[in-house]
Amino acid sequence: MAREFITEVENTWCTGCGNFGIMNAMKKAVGILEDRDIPKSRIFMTAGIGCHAKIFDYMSLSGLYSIHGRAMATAEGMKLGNPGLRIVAFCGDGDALGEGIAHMMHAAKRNSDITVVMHDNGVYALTTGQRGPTSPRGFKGPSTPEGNNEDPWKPLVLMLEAGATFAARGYSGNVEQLAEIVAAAVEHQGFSFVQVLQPSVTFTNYFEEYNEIVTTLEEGPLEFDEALRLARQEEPLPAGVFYRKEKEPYEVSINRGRNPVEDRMRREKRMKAIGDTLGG
Amino acid sequence: MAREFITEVENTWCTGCGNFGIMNAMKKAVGILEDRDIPKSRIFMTAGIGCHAKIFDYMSLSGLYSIHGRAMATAEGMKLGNPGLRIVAFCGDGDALGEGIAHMMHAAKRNSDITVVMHDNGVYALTTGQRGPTSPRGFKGPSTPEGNNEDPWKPLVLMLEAGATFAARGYSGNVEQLAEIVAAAVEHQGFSFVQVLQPSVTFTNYFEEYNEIVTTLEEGPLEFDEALRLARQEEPLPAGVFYRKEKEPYEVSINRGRNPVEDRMRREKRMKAIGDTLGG
Amino acid sequence: MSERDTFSFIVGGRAGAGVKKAGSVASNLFASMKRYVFQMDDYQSLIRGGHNFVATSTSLRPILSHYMRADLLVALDARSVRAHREDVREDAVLVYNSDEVEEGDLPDGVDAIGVAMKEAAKEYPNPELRLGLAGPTALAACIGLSRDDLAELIEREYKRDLEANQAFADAVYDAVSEKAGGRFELEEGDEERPMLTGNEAIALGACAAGLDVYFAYPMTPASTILHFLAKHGKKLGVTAMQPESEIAVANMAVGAAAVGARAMVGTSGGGFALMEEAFSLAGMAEVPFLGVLSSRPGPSTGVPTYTEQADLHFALHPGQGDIPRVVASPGTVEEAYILAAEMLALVWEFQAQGVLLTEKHLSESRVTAAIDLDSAAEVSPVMHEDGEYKRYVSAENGVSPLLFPPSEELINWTSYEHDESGFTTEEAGEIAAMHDKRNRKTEAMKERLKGMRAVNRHGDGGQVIFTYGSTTMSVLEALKARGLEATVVQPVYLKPFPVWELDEYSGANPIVVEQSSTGQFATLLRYELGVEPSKVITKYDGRPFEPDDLAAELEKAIG
Amino acid sequence: MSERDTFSFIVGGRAGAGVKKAGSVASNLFASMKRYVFQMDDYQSLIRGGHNFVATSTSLRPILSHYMRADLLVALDARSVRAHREDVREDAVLVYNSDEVEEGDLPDGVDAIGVAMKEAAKEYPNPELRLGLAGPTALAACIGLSRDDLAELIEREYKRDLEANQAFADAVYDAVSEKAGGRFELEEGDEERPMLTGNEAIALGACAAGLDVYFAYPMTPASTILHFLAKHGKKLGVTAMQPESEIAVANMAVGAAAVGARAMVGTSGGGFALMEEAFSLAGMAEVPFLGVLSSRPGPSTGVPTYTEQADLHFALHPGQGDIPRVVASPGTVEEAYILAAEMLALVWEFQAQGVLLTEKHLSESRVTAAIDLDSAAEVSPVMHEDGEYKRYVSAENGVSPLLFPPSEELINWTSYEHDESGFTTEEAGEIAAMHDKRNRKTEAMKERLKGMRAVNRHGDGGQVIFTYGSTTMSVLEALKARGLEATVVQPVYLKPFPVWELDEYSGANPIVVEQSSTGQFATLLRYELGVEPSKVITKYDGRPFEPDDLAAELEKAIG
Ligand SMILES: Cc1ncc(C[n+]2csc(CCOP(=O)(O)OP(=O)(O)O)c2C)c(N)n1
Ligand SMILES: Cc1ncc(C[n+]2csc(CCOP(=O)(O)OP(=O)(O)O)c2C)c(N)n1
Ligand code: SF4
Ligand code: SF4
Ligand SMILES: [Mg+2]
Ligand SMILES: [Mg+2]
Repeated sequence: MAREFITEVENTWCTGCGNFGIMNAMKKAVGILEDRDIPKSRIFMTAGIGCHAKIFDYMSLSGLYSIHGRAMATAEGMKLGNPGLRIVAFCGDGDALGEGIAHMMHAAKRNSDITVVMHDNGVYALTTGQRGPTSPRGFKGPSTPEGNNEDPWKPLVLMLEAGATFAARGYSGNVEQLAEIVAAAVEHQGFSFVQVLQPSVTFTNYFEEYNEIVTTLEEGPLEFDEALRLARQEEPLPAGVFYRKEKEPYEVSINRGRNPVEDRMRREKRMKAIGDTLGG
Repeated sequence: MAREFITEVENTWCTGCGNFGIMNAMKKAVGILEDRDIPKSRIFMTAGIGCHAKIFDYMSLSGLYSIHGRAMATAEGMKLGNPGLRIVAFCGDGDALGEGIAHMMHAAKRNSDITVVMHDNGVYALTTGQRGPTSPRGFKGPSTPEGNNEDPWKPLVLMLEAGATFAARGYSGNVEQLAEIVAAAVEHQGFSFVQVLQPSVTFTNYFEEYNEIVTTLEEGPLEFDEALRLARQEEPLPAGVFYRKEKEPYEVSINRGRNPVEDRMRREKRMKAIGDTLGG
Repeated sequence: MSERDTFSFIVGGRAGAGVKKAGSVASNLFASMKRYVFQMDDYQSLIRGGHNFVATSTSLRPILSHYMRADLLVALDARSVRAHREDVREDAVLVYNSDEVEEGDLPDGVDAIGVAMKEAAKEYPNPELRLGLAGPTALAACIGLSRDDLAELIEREYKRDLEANQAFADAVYDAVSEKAGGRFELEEGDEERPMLTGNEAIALGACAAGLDVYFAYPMTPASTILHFLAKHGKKLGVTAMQPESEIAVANMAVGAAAVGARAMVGTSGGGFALMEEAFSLAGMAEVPFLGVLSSRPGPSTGVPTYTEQADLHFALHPGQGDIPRVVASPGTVEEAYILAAEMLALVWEFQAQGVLLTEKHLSESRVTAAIDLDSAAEVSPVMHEDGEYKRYVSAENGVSPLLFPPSEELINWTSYEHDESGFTTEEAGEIAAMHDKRNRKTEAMKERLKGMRAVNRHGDGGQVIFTYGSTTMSVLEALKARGLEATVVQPVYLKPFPVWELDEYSGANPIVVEQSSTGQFATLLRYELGVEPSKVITKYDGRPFEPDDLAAELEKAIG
Repeated sequence: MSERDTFSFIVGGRAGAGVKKAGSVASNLFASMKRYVFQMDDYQSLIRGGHNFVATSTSLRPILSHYMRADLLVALDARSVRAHREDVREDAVLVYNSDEVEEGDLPDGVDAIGVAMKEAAKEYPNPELRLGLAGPTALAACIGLSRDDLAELIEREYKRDLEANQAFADAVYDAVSEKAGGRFELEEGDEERPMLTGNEAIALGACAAGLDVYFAYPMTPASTILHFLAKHGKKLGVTAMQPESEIAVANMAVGAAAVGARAMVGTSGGGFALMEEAFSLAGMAEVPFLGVLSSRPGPSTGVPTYTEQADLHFALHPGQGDIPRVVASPGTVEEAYILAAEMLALVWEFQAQGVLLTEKHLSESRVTAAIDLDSAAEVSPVMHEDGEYKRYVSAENGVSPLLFPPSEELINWTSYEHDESGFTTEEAGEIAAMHDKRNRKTEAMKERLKGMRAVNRHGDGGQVIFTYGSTTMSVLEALKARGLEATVVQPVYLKPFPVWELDEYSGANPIVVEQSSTGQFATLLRYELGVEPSKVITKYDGRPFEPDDLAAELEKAIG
């Protein structure tokens, strides 16, 4: 059944929000992937909770709208359950590096074959603008009216160190490039991380600043050390694929090459195996 | 009241366990700290759950025996509640990098003024030897009889990248050096991380190997890049203080320089402040 | 039915149009007229767009709910007209944004006044943001506030872009005055009272009792406790901190309490679920622990900015194992202040674990409150005096004295089962003895509650109605709205459940009113009192009860 | 009192001395004699040292508990003699390690046989590790097993260092045979039965129903489900995975189920607390979710390797909000198999959330079990057939058909309140309607349970005794031990609580037997049935009931 890519759900993102760029890029990415023989029906998504996560309702892609901080774990479960699918998790910076950082780090470590698209607006937007893991020191939000007391993280640095085999940065202001990046991330077999610079026009309207300092990384993917060096850089902020490495995805080895839902044993065989196990 | 440093609780560590070395070092470290005007009464400890954590019962130091994975958060709460104390958290590798990694990363990020001593035996020992975040690929334990499907992390790398302002490696086989390291870590004002190579004679008896490859880092602390380079190195494994940096501890700024328990307002003043707040 | 003694104002528009602010200013205006006010904010989980409204009602008598039937409705956009067509009284005034609303959309029989708001707001750099000002301005005109008084109000409440604000307000004021100037006469009341929300009351109550530190991770509808304490912490002597997760929140609170800091945490259901492990830790270690759980419709993410009471049994049983605990829920904003203080004092007195259960409807509603600030309880734990210290020394009431570092004594708090000194034990006799010690605290708490008022009884006549939490306000206001007589029984403490105050009702057939789809409160009453409700009135669509509607239901149920 | 028809063997020593293995080998020996066996491992939370023991009892009839009064006690160290001085029968044989035990420590009136075990084990590279072999060897000698049969047994069970093992065993065999050779005559039974633990039964039951993936983080006493499935997963077609935390575990299970994989998770109290948020997510999203909660004494870390039943109410109310759920607890190892299958099938049939509640005493006890493997239920969810798909289409029984990717249809699972298609809603009518739909599932589950056996009744005579979970075994064995008559009522399903099967007991005054300090099960019975127990027999020292001791208590209570 042909469906529009954008559902009829009322869109409540603020006018000009960077999330629109991400959704447009995702639409294009799905097209690119279809051309590369990855049909839309095999893409299954999940999302955290936040402004970013509303993308779940707005796009006509199947999946499970998860809870704050857990989309990465949800995604891993999906991939493990049916390794024949391509799993994309849309996460916020609060989601992915705050509440859910444990899952992010470990998904990267085990090279789980999922794609994490992190909408990095440097703020907990939906909950009215509190500081998050990528907010600058001094950031004033309702929980830090006197200024954020922490230094921000650089997400790409953490993900590279944690073991991501695909690490990239996109910018919601550059939809074409972002689409290519996301498509490559989904295609990559192993843990793919895409940090998307996503200004929140309401809380962190960095569009002007980004338009000045975001550049295009032409020569990526790079060697690990070079990727890391660039990931640390604060200005300019290159967007592109920083790093990519081939490595057996976790779901292949843990499932011993099987697909749990497709290769399920029939009852008789199962009962026999149980009998054998009990006997032996 | 004078007490023995070692309590009368029956010690149930396996003979030869690396945890003994850590406890001995801690005893010496407390002595060193007393000489540096940090009295034992101002040291308050906490621990996760695991073989490592039994140190809580065995040492005559005050504190709270926390739960698996949370000792870092417990420690941060202690420091925030009374910044006049020195807080030491004894953690396992499973504790600190598995269940509790979110707290580790964020404590380092915000430069919370606590010391984390991580007993790194590369295994979930107390729960009978399952793989952990620092277990090598292929490691066979009861949950991975066919071999661990993940690559191990290098704890110092993660902690340096997360923002630790003190990062060191000790070896339970070198008690003297470890004592100096731990003392320096406790003295340091800011987040201190000490990875202790701690062979589990039962599950990961790496003593012989370590005795060959663990070297002494004479020239530490190093510049960040150099510290990181060395933290990645697999052989030899230098022990010493890799990195140290001065930076205002989180608890100073978040408490606006106050000590919550020592500078508590008297009731009248409090009631007046409440009245003012309501009025204005 | 009694003469209507309330006046209701609704302002609606898109998020980001200053609706909330408009409602608050209107409320403040009522309060400045020495009247009682109840303000309910209805907003969606979004930052811009959608449909938000504020309903604020006022009376010369204490008022415990907003009314949805408005005397004055200000609609900043077309959707607000559609959403509230049914919410206007026959004699109401409707002020609408004629730049957006089609005349055909207007409800019949009301006095509709179109104002070209968009046009009037075009002076602003971002006109949308200022539409809200039309709300208080229309109100001012309708209640006959002079142009000068309005100017003063705007100067006080809408400082930024003052000149443009005045110009915009003038346009609205003129249009409204022309048709409905001074339409409503609102008498002055007797006394000006401060306005505050339930969350503010909880924050202040805890401060009054001696709160030192507040840990929280943002989660609607509890977030504003964090915001409030972050903003006023300096003055109040409180540190407010937002860590990486609710798990960190809860465990930090445990750590802070272990060094003597009076800590509190706050969250909603999902965050509370994550805190349960720490709650259990506090139970074993006997760490004073107070968590505020402000409910929204669940399960899971549910409907984040709306109200429900479906976390009751969840709140009664957090954490594995046998844990002495206290759970209570305030019925009004005033009670929220008193109860937060009382519970902080209780958890410190008994080294117990407490849940202050509330709901969005109380947390975020803003009311005129007459609080006797000084009546708040004060934390004062039993402290170790001298001699050898044993953290868990056996005590008749189960409460072992506290000692905090720095000290030469050994202080051992622990999550493991332990002996009196706090050392781990696996010995059968010691395990059982420590269970007994902790259970004695439950008994002691019961005795303590017997000396307090654990149940509120409102009115006395005829039909017994059981309710609790924020629904108490709805029930009381509904009875008042229709002048119905009834006895409203509201258990404030839910664990230990104050059966001793409720003996007379066992075997009764009360009406139960609550906001959960499965009747969780009715179940609790069946369990604890063996009552068989004659009728359980539930509402679980995210909205609080509306007093007129509830009154009709009650009337039917009373028969 | 009936003639004693059981034989009990205890072997004790330090952790790391092969005690557990010794107990298992003894049990296997009994099983190979076609007898029934019940083996209880008592061990501390440590890897070496301390004091461990295994009590294994055998009978020609089904036996449901170990007995602590031993016929043969093998003490590998001095502490074992001290710990079990009271645990030997008058006519018992005590074989002890004379290299460690002082003669003065020996209990009076038993036949004590010293063997210089340390000396005999000195051939080994690590002698301590092999002391345990003395256990089965002494047993073999006492029950008159020939030297050849023993050699065969050792070859089967103690392969490593076989020669040294044989030499060591010879020394023990000779010493024991000399004084007590063939002392006990144990008849052969009728049939050889497999031995398995409760956790193994749960794992296999779930596999039988069609388990695809098992997620777990190590936590005693649930860990061995993970170990068992990791070990046998290849053969059974199951993937077993250990992620970074229980939070990951639960959320991975949700993700896996959303693509159609039948997932299960397992943990103990602290880990279960961390899973509650995901449980609530599953509730809203209607994701089939089955969690095994194996209890140990709490609260918090508590006593990790011992048993308790204090998580009952905690298990009944996980997660915020109104959630349709099913909670059940097996009474025996056989039932654990059946129930695990049944619950996996149920949560898939109703897209519900389930807790299989058990305790260390069932999880880790090892018994001869006669299981009809094929009687296990099979997962078979209602699947979407064709046409447009709506994940949450309204259905009379609340159950909307499932559809899994890949599909051209849009499949929307969600944690938010939603419309039939799974899109977020904040609309009042839709919110209420979805609550109603989910609540209809609860009603449908009740109807389903009414067609099943949700309560076990054992025996019928006189006094009614209520019990549940692993305590069922203790109660039944206690009654058997003394030949007491009673009706034992054991609700297997605890939520929905099967009142329909228990009507006849409302108002009864049963004896209640359980392992919690506050009588949580008695409270549940009061709540659900209005019964007022005549006596609540509780035990909360971490140890399971001992049948002789419990029988004495029961006798007193029955009067
Ligand atoms: C357990 C839990 N805690 C807190 C929340 C409240 N909450 C919803 S979204 C959010 C953070 C949003 O920040 P981010 O992930 O950066 O998303 P954004 O809105 O910025 O896109 C929080 C804290 C929640 N839903 N669940
Ligand atoms: C929430 C929770 N999950 C699981 C456990 C069980 N558990 C106890 S210790 C431990 C891991 C121990 O590993 P590590 O931290 O490395 O300590 P070690 O024993 O190796 O010193 C686990 C999983 C627990 N106590 N709590
Ligand atoms: S608040 Fe920020 S992130 Fe959220 S929709 Fe508006 S602009 Fe986008
Ligand atoms: S198991 Fe390993 S870590 Fe634990 S006490 Fe023994 S040697 Fe030490
Ligand atoms: Mg964000
Ligand atoms: Mg370890």
